[in-house]
Amino acid sequence: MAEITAFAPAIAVLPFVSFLVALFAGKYLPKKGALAGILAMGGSLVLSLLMLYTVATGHAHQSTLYTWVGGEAVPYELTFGILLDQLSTLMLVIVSLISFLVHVFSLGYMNDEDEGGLPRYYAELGLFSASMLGFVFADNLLMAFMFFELVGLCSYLLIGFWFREAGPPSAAKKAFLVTRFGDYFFLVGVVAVFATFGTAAFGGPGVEESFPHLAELALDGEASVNTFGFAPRTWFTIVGLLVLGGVMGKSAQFPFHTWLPDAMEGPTPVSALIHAATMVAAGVYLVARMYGFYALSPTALAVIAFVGGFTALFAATMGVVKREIKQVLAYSTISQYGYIMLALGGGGYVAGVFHLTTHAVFKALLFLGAGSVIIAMHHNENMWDMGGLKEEMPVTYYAFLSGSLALAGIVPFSGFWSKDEVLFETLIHGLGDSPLLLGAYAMGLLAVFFTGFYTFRMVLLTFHGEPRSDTARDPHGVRWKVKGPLAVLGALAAVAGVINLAPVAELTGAHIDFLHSWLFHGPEGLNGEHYEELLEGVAGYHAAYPLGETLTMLASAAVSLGLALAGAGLAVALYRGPEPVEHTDKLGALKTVLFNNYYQDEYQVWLAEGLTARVARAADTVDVSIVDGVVNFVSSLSLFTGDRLRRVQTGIVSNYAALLTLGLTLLLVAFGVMQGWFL
Amino acid sequence: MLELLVGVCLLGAFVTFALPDEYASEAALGISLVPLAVSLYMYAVFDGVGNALLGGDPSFETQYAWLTLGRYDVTWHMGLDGISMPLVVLATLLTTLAILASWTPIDERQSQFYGLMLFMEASLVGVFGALDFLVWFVFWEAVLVPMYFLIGVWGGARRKYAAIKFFVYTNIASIVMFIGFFGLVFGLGDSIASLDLPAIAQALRAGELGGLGLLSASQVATLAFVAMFLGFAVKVPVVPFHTWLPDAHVEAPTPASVMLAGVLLKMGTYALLRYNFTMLPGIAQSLAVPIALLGVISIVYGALLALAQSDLKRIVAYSSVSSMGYVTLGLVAYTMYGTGGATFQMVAHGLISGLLFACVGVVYNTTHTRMVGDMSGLADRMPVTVGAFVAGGFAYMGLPLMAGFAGEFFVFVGTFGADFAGAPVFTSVGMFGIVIVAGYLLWSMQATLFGPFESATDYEVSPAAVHDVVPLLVLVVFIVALGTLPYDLAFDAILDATEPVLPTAGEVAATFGGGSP
Amino acid sequence: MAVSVQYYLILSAFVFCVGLFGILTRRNALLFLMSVELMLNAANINFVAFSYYHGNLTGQVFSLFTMALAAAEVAVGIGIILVLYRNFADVDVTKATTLRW
Amino acid sequence: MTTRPRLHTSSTQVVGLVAFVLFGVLAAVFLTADFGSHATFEGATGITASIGYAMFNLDAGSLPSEGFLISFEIIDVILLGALAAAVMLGKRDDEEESDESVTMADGGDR
Repeated sequence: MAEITAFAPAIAVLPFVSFLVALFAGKYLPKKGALAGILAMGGSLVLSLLMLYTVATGHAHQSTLYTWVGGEAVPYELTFGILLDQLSTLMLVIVSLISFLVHVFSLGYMNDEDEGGLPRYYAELGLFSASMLGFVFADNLLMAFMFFELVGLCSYLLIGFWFREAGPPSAAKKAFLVTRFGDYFFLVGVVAVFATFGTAAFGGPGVEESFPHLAELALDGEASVNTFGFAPRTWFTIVGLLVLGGVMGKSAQFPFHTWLPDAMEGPTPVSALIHAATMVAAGVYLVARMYGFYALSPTALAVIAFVGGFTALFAATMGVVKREIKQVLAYSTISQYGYIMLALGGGGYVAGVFHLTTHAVFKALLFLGAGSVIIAMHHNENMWDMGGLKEEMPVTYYAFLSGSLALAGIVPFSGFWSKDEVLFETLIHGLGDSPLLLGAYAMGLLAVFFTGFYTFRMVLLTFHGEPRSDTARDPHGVRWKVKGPLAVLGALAAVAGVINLAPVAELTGAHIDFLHSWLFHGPEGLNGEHYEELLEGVAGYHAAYPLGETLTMLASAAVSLGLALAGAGLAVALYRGPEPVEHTDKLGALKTVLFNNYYQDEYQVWLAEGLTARVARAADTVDVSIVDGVVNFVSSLSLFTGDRLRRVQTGIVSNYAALLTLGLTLLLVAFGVMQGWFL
Repeated sequence: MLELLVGVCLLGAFVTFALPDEYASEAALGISLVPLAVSLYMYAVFDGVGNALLGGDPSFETQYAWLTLGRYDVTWHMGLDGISMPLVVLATLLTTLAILASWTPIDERQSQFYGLMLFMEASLVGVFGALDFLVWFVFWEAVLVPMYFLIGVWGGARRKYAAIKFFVYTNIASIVMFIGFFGLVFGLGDSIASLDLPAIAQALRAGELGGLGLLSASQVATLAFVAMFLGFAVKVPVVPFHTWLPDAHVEAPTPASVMLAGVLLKMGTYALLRYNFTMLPGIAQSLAVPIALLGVISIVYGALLALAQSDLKRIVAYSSVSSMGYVTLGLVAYTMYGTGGATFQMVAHGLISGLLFACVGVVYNTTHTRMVGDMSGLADRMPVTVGAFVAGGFAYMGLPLMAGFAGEFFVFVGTFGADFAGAPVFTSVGMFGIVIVAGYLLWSMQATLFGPFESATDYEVSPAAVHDVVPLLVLVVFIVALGTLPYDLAFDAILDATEPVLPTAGEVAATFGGGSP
Repeated sequence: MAVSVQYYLILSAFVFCVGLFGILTRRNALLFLMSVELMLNAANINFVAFSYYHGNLTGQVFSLFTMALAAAEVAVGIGIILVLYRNFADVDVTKATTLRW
Repeated sequence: MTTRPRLHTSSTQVVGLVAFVLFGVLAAVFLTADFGSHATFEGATGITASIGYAMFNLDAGSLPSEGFLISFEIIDVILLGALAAAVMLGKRDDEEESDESVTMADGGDR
């Protein structure tokens, strides 16, 4: 059975082949490459499930596929390899599943709408899936970084898909640039990891030296690594925070979140695939992937938790006032990834992965649902032009509702279980010896209220009430290619929570917290159990239950559910009825601030255009006037002296003769004096 | 073999000179395919071991007595090791592609143009292949002549200014370098009897350098190092000696820009590696901090300058300054990855900047403007060219699995853990270049290639001809291949040749002169 | 008793300096030519004097050659002066400055 | 013509002083030098004949000298060349050009 892992690379190779097929032969194919993509993703999905099964039967796997740079002479080899463990196979399944569904959905969204450039679209989609899958099963940080960057490239290409318009190319540029800024820190981190440990392997079965393990040993004084003059713990924190830069860029965490709402300029299936379920997930996945390293540094964890908690609240407040359906979803994505960061920083490794999983499902669902609505509305995204779509498109409505309930965190939809566990884990660790976490927890908790509010505001405005425009009265119909993926995801969003019903397990004593056990049985050094030991032993995280274990859990769940319901209830109260009105004006000055996203874009644009461009122009002035000026001055100086010196050449024979004579005379006198002729 | 390569190029140059203009372009392409094929064959059968200057066994080595200068024998000594082999392939490849890229823009005096291109190819191969100082120097200076005429005759409006600036600036630099080198030669006194570079390098590393006049051995070494560094820094170019480059690039016809950025700049770093860093490792290490500082300044300052430009060619020209800063930084690190990565980066940057200049050239041929504000939405009209442009842009930004990333990453990994003070800080600051480079390239690509189609000039914009596009695609293929298989294609041989450059403790001490270690 | 060689030399120097004075102070090309002739002949005096001094004929033969050369020089010189006159309508050497700079 | 620098006539006379200075120096040198005794042609006959023989490399002269045949021939050629050159220079240019030779090819003007 173990040999099946030999086919693991095909998970990424299949979509890559579909990329090549669509790129070079897409024009001649019946669906312009879509079928190749669907076929490839189907294959990847099947293979991913096979891998999941293989790992479940206890065959976690690591192997080096290709040595990028290696040999006797090099101090450390740079390799590509695959690491199949509990975490990566789970993620492989999620990514290939959602990518598969997005490919199917695209048939309805792109092909049926007669978009141009379809081969390019499917080629880019294939390349994106390939790089994302490659990133997921990467067995070392360098490979992860490389595929991380390729994912960024595909995101650039897909956001800018409609390149003939002005908006998408600009959004694409912004997305790449902002994430590139984060990736800069990531790259420094990768280089620092190599310089420190000499290896960037994550670990896994059969891996002797992995950098989290070496770091652990170094903290215990059992291994010596080059820490560049810092105390090992300080240095590991620095390295961890550097890598975190890339995570924050890709996962759109404050202050690198600004690119994500703009990225909605891309086709909606792309938004679903990239900006909800997979690419943005790459960032937090990376934290989970090298959790053994972060668990060594309480400072890094606290930063992660705080960034996460703050982003969750911050983005949720902005989502409250948006008019476009995709904008609301964009801010909710940022907010939800904040939760995942909060969980990981708060010591809830399982909770983080759990929320990552459920969020991937329900956010892909919501984006595809929004895509369906947008098809129906003839590409009008303004929610104030919608309304009453419930009757016209029931499948979309119910699927969307399922996703919304999950997003808001209403029991028993999947989002409730995961979000609850996130908050619970943060709370108990905060109540332990890490009071800092309580601040992050408070922000996360407050965000629950806003989440409930904007989610239901969106649902009510889109589907309920009376239609507010002609297109909403007579929407464009959608076909099975759209409805099929929605139905699948709708069902999943409702029930995905069963993979980890931790509270129920706690109450009933039944072992139904599957994800928990799944992640705790990973290979040595890469499993939840090991991470908990590290959190306890090195980072000093302890769980505390002031009300007893069960009661604390119930109280936490009750608080978060109550807040979610309160938010949802407020939304229902405000926007109920056939003709809802805008309430944003009541916010007064705050509304302006929220509509302008707290002026985050403004200051970042200022940083780019006001500051950097100005510095660049100043540098240019210096270069032209001073640096080049010196060069030109030297040249004009020699020209000038040459011009003056040549005047010695009068062209008059008598002058030359006079000079010659004078010279001869002087020479003679000089010789005479020196030789003593005249004595 | 090498003689054959140089000979074919020279002969081809004369033949092309003599041909009438109508046949020159095709003939030059056909002729340039011969050296390309020969160099690829040499690459295939390459069996050099170690560093040619430090007791290695270079491939295709030939040595004949030539003449005697005073007490120094000059021999015709040529050979290729792992450092020069990829550069020779780079030179022949880019020449062929540049000739192909000249078909559209060059419409007068073709036979002279192509003749000069082939003559330049011969000199470039000679520079990379020569193992004797005088032979090397003859080729080194011979490169300037065709480039001077290429800029001065076929260039833009300010071509004379640019050509003279280029020629005079680099030529003065050569003189400074020449003086520095001969300081070393005289300082070595009787321990060498020829101008053979391996002999000189080995004598210097063995600590044979003596004092000269009032100067002690270590002063001679330091002064010679500084003189040679200044001389080569102009060629690289290292900030603040870079100002000839943008002028030359902007005025030069596109194919000449391709050659200038792709190969001529590499001469500077190649010479830095061969002379300064191979011959005087001790001095280099003691001056590591200022050199690394210059490298970092080149990276950041060059990138900032690129950000302020609106002429596409100036943008690429300044970013060349920035990219060559990585090479300087990598060389000074004296680690396997640093020195090897710097050499790899030379090749990678040659391909990538060649690609970008060729793309700008194709755009210019069609729109007759290079200003960013004068056009937009070209992707609509010339998709393949724009595809290559985007690929080149991302390669420049260091996208993984393309050659640029490999080169830059090797340099970063090598430099971060280097021995000199503050190495991690220098590396981190230098790495910020990858953000700025993304900034200006994405900005200029967005402004020119995407959005609704507009053009400020009245020319009809249509897809480029096949012979214009072929060089772009060939370069993209090479870049991706080199980025995916760096070790097997080049890095293996490069590391083999750069490893001996890393000095032992004894050799570090020895460079300061004063007796054997 | 032969005349001491010093006196020949003084004579030669004197003739030479007279020629030189002409060149330095005159602007007429014809006077230039004459002055040059004087200087050449000063050299001839030296040749002959030293031929006598060394008891060797070479100096005397050489002075013959010098005269021949002087003739050639005058021939060409007068030709140039003719052209000069035709172009500038003058034989003033300071006026023919078009080759300068 | 007007912009070109000219020499002041008065200063040209002053320059002549240099010639006098040179003469003074030369005279000083010659008079202070010691030439010692010298060989002469005393007792020799046929000096002029010997010059003639020397010019044609004939060994019949009674006084020592080198052969000058080659120099003689070279001088011959030079004289011939000078003659030709003088004729060429002296020849007036083509008649039809002569009256419109206001501006010369070398830029000179009248």
